[in-house]
Amino acid sequence: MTNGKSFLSRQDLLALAVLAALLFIVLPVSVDIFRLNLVGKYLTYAFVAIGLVLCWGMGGILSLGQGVFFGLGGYCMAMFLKLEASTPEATKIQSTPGIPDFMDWNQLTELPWFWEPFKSFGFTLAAILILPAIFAFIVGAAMFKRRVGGVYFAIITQAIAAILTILIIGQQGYTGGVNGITDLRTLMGWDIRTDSAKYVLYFLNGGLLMAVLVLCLFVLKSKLGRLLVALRDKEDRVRFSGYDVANFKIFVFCFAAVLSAIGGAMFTLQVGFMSPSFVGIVPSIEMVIYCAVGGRLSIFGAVYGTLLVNWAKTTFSETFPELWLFGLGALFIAVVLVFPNGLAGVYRAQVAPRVKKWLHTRKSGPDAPVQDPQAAE
Amino acid sequence: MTNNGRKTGLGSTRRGVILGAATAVALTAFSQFGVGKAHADDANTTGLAVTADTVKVGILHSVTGTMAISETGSVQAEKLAIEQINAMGGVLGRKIEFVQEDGASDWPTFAEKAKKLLVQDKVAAVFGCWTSASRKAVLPVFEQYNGMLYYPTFYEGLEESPNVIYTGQEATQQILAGIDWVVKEKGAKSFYLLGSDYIWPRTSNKIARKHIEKLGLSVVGEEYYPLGHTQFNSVINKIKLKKPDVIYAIVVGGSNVAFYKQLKAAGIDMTKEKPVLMTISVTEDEILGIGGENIAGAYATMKYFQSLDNDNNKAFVEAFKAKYGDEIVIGDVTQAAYLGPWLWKAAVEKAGSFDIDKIKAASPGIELTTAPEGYVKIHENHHLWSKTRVGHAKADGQYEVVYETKDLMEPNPFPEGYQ
Amino acid sequence: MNTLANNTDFLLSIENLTVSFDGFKAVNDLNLYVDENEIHVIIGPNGAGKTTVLDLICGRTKATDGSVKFRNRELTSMKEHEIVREGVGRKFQNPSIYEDLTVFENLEISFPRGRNVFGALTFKRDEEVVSRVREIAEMVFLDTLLDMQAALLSHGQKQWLEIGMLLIQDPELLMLDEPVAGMSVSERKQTAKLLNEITKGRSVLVVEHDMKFVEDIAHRVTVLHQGKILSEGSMAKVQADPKVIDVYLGH
Amino acid sequence: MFADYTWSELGSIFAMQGFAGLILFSVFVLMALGLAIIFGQMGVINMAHGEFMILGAYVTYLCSHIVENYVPSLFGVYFFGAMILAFFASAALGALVEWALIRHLYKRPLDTLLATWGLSLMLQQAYRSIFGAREVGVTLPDWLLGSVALTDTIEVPINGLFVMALTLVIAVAVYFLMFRSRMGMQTRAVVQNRVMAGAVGINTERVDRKTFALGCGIAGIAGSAFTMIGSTGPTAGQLYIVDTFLIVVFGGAASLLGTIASSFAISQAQSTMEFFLSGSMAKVLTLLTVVGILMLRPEGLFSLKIRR
Repeated sequence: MTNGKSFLSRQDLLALAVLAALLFIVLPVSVDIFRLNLVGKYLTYAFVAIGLVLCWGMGGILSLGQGVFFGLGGYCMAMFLKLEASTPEATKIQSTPGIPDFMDWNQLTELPWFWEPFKSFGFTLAAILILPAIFAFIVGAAMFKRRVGGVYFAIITQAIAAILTILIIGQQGYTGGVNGITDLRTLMGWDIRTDSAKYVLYFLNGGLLMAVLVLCLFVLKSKLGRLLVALRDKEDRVRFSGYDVANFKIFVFCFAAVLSAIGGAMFTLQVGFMSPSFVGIVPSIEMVIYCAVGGRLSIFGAVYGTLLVNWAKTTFSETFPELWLFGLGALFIAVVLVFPNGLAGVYRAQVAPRVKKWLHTRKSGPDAPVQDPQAAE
Repeated sequence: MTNNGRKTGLGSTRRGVILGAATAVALTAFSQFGVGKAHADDANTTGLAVTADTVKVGILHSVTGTMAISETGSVQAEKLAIEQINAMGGVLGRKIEFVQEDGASDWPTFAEKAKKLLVQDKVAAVFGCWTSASRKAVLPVFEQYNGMLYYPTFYEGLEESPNVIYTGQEATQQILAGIDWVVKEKGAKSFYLLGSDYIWPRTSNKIARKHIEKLGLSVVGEEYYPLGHTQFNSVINKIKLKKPDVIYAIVVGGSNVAFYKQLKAAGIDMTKEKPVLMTISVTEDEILGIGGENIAGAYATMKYFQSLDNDNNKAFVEAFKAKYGDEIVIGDVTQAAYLGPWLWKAAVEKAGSFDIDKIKAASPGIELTTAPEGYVKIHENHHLWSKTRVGHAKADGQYEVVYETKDLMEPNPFPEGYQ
Repeated sequence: MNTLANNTDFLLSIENLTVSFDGFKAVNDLNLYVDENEIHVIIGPNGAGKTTVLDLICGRTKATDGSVKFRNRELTSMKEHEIVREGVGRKFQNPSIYEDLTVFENLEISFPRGRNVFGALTFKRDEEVVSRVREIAEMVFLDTLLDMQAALLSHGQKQWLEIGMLLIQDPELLMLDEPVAGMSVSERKQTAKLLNEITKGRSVLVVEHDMKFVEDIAHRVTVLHQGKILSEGSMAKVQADPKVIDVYLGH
Repeated sequence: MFADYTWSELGSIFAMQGFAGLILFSVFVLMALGLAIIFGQMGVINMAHGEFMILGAYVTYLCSHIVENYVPSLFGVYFFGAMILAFFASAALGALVEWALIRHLYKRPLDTLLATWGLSLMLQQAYRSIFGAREVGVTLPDWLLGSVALTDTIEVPINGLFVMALTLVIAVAVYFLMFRSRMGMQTRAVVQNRVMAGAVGINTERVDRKTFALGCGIAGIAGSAFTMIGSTGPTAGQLYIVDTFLIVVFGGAASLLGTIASSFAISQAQSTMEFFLSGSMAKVLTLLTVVGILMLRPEGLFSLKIRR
């Protein structure tokens, strides 16, 4: 972190190595492609959770509308895939062949103008990154320049999530409505539904996640990272140190939005559809809880938190559907009351001292240890 | 689902389950004594979870979340049918065992669980889904892994998959006869269309509008409110302003309750001659929440009512109440869900095999004379031929059947001229 | 406007400054001037509007009327960070430091470079930064505690750290709100020494209650009462002013 | 759209639409008053507010069942008793929640949001386990159903009038409680300066608990009243939460009068737009307008200029 050295400390490298080992070796070896695909799906939420660590944990800006950005990314990708799946041959029984099926059912006779550019993969990729950033910039600039923060920001972002959901559902001719955009088949001619494709997508997703983590570490280790911590603590002091506080908040909000959108796009690719149920209030709040369970200050914690909550959800909801909601509710409360620092807090208190000791005794460098620490920071 | 998917789905192989085939064959090869029992390896060439004595099927509905309200009845009906089939000796001499999964009102969860049922549990058929969104989410899974889904809900149509048997009515079946009836019997000239804002009400109202306009009558208003909307006073005023002969309402869920209570409170008396309230979204299940006194006088068009007077239905209602208690009510979807296991049994027996592809091929033309709703038959397009009935809501929460179509209505999921 | 309006001799000139909160005038038609290299202290009873004056200068509170000119540039229309960049530093009444960061990081963040988003991302902790931080830390008696988390400092040390965070920006006008509140006697002495030292080359505007301390440092004293100036001049002069005595000792 | 109608018809429609707006206004005020106290006064983001309302609705449902089956003679008036019971049930649960959960979180408002969201999930599941996943129908006395015909063409729903009257009573009661009673004074004192209030001998913990319970109790009454116009199911509370928060924030969180003003503004906007546009778009436009105005004026309609 100091001048000249890499911004990655030994601790960070170890944490990255452990996560990489888990994602790229342990999981692919130990579970079948069906479960692995599920893990891949969960990991797409981890992008959102990481964004929330920066935005909420570091910057103190709680957004209850991250689903909006997840959805934007997911819908962009889904639009591209849907157009590819809607070739004139594949849709020749429609009244207007060549447009997505749901448009045909809604009497659209030509592709709406805003769908046109999504025929291009390059544009789609750009849109996934840029659209959420623009949207987040507008919302962020409007709110942070006027110093709307904390609770108000949370509630307004929540309202935005609600508005967007109603809009997507209501405009079903253009968006696929409540069913979403379904039946996505190929990406540039490559069938994404096969098992081999699922493997490739899983590793691509994992790789992106690692890249995002490294990027986040860079941001956090820069002065900007320290500024965020400073901001959360004493906003006025930062302002009276000559910083335009709003710009930093806008930046981190946009950054988190872009991360969410990447997660959304990967979600669409791996799951094969996108629907408004990932945009609304409930998924947005659930994403916050992933982040809280992991420890709102730790980007690695966010990944483990996401995996843990979703794993618990899948397992417990299979066996005790009744108990699951009680469990999830209790988890929310416990995280707030008992473990405000989540898994990362537990790790720091219990495991980190030992790892540190281990690192000091072994000068050979950070080989990935076999055990699976809960979280690292 | 596009046409292309249907075509390719038929020919696709069972990826991912071939491995299991050998095991299943080995397991079952030792126990083939029962007289008249098809050999397991004959009956099942694709590695499904079929032994000499049992066959595994899946039940996939929401037990938790917002949709649990609606899907409970379907789960109950499917379990009842399976129990009855087992009591009769099972399917091809095998007892049905079911694996139940919770879709948790969440569409990816549905897809995930559907995949689990097909890939891990290797079930021979799945009875499940309720909302269109959940069906859309699982459909690619069923086509990719070549599974069989029996889907119970009346829905908007615009879909036809070889891997799905639609045991509920598609929109034209449900709508056209009802509108014809209200035009003929009530002299209706003008309609006000209203619905919750999602695909089923919108598509259904579109079909209704086309039909109404074809008949030379007028639609004086059409409106949609977000799911969960609870304030209908403004639209009720608009209805009062337009004075339609028929209020055609496809409101669902919590909005339903609010809508009918407010309609009644606003002085629109459905027991009077005009306006007639006609709905396709309120079954006996929904009336429980709305309250019979709030909806008494409304007309519903669907294929089944609990009060249907025939022997099949009497036996069904009796068995249902014996299993789930006297208080229980049975709606259209519950009955359709009940048909699922029976239709599957008939198809398996006709094909002499649990093989998905053979069942697909055998399904069209299958008849069920024992259905509570009466005679039904599977159409080429995997929907059911069925009669459509008009029920008149009574204050006790039941419908009185006032009309039924003479002939079976042909299912037409892609209706020409209505799209 | 009076003849002073365009006077450029003063570093800071406040004229006809008024702010009202729902009709209550916390500062009422105030005129106040700060010279270069002057330690100017504002005193007054509770609720006199002392802190509000500082808030108005640094942009934390928007004036209802009047002007605040710094080097002849109008501050009232500027945003807080712009005012800071003009060369006005402000210390708050309660020590306002970043508790989760180390002393070093606290000072480093206040170092006036990389103040926009991109700059902060690419900011390098180079020799210049490190030596400047050390220099300031020594000045505010914290040179041995650079790696300590700021939350662990004593109250007095936190006050010093905040002063240090201002000094590293090298402001021309330093505003301190009760810098010695809660300090021990020896800390006060050190602080007085510190203030006398740092005033070389800059002006300091101080709000303070501690009369002994004011006597030690003040070049000029303004007594504020109910948002207006009651008396102004040297410490000895205002102490002898009967109006001041009345306000402080009367009823 | 109005070409075919006579002036008198139009007049009565607009009169009825005016009433519809007023009813919506009353519903909003009922929904939001409890939250205005809890969120606006105490700063607790109670995401379980809807579930407290539904508790009131379920209490009403139980009352209707019991009275219908055991003392049918009282059926005509049971609703009043049910509302009082609903108040106390929700208030008691509120006090319990405050004791177990909220009091640890007064300094972390955003965390109250998460914790109460968890609470709302648990309450939903509890309702589902106790009352079943299906919606329950609350039987109402006949006099509450139907409408009053003011003229030949103007009809006003009785339950709407009832809600309006109830809202008025509750708003007045809250005004007296918060601004004219000792408890209100203490509450406001605690809100403004907890330490000082404690120092002058106010039992701040008790005041917190009472205030929170009061907010929840009002939610209970609202829930009870909404059985007349809405549905009662385990997840019905979720339907109200976004609207309710927006109303309170839009009004300026700290001001009870603001909550009433914003209820009025939003209800009139929504009911007018619903009349001229289609339902979904009206809702989207209303929400967008509110969010847009909040972005331009984040402090809401009513705010105090505070000297910092």
